[in-house]
Amino acid sequence: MIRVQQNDFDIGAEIEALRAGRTDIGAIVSFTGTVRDTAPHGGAKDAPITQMTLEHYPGMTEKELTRIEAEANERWPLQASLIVHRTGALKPGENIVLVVTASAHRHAAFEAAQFLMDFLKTNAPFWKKEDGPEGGDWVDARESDDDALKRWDKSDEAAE
Amino acid sequence: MIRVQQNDFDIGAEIEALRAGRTDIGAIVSFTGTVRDTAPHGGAKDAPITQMTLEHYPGMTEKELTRIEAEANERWPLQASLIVHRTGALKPGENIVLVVTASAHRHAAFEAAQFLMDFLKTNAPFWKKEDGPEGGDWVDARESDDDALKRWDKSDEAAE
Amino acid sequence: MSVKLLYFAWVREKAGKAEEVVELPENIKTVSDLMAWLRSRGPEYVAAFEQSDVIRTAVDQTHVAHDTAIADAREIAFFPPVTGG
Amino acid sequence: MSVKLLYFAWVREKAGKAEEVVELPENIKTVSDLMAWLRSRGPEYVAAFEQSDVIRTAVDQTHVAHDTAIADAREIAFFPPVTGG
Repeated sequence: MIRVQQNDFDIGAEIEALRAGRTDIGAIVSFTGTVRDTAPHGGAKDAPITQMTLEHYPGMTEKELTRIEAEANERWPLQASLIVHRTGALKPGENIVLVVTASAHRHAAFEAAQFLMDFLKTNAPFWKKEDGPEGGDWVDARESDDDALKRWDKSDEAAE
Repeated sequence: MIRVQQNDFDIGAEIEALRAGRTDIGAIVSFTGTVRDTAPHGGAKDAPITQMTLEHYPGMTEKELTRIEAEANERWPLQASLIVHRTGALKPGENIVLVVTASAHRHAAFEAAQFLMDFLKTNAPFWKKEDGPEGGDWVDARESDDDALKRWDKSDEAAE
Repeated sequence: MSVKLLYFAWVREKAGKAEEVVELPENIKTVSDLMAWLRSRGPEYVAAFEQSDVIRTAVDQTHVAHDTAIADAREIAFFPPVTGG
Repeated sequence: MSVKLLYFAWVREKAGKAEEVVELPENIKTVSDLMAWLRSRGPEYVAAFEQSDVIRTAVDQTHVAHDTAIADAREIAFFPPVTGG
């Protein structure tokens, strides 16, 4: 399941909804991305941020998240999965994104959650703008995020 | 922080307690292990289970969990971490273990959570007995859990 | 051909608009052609599409490379590398 | 030397007790010696320590190998490979 929303999400409630009444799940992994109060602005310096604004491409966002989630479910035996991403203005400490995966086994749940985050970071059409005392800056994409994708190349995939 | 308890835990409340008032966290990973309604009993056959009983070694358990948590905090820059493990009789669908890690960056949070689970599985003195229609069986340790440890050998450790 | 163009993040800010509908000349075959044509339309487009190699494109909500043909496209979006999550 | 022995999981079930305090003979130097001596104490210990290579040991709450010296140990625990998590 995927959702794009302005409102906050409740991590505990989302996990409970996913697992409710099920006894075939052995492992549940959640990843929550949150707004930090400082950010590296295209270099070594850490700048304080007072607010982050998340812009996205309505329509394509949902399409990409659905595609990424389907791909994860094809690669790992998941009993359930969830992606929730917020948009709009967010303060430091607030939630940005939630990914939850449930599987019979822990390695599948962990790997699928990491895969979802790596693909979301590089494919889902969201853009962050950070506002600080000296104005706003669009966040630069990070090479490390592109690098993180490489481990999911089909040829490298470890047997589960 | 580590805790061994008979009572259930509330995943959402545990995560909230860990992050409350903090704006330096960028990534929170949680792993929840739950009781499945079937279990492979030393082979290919899946047997139905009606209850699981967790025995442990009071004193040593806390010592091992503390040691494992300290090791994770030494290896990754974590802002917070938590291990909660239940003991006693548990029904299918119930929680067994919770691991939470918080870091500025997602790779550290993901890796530390996996490390905690891999070490807990092979070092913390807990033993599971599964009760089914045909009686009780102590769960056999799995070679795959020993194998999972190997990727954390210091020499193989990937740069963060 | 009439096509809807969408701009996001700093591409939007530099272009000074979030979307527009344009009539594409016949000779515009690929995403690269389209960016070159847009740059010819005014200084705001020059600013927006100056770093064209950095700009990402989606045709009908699917990521595409710059040499992709845009025949039959209904919606073409230009944006910086994504930074969600 | 007086030492507290603890048994867990199927080792406990087979030994028929969770713990006991024993006086160790002088010639018991290692964990292996101790397991051999326990097997000499009765059929329940034979059953518990039959698969001695599978049994794990902790001396004073720290995992140890079977060839570890147990001098000065106050608490020695025997158990199957752990299966928590």
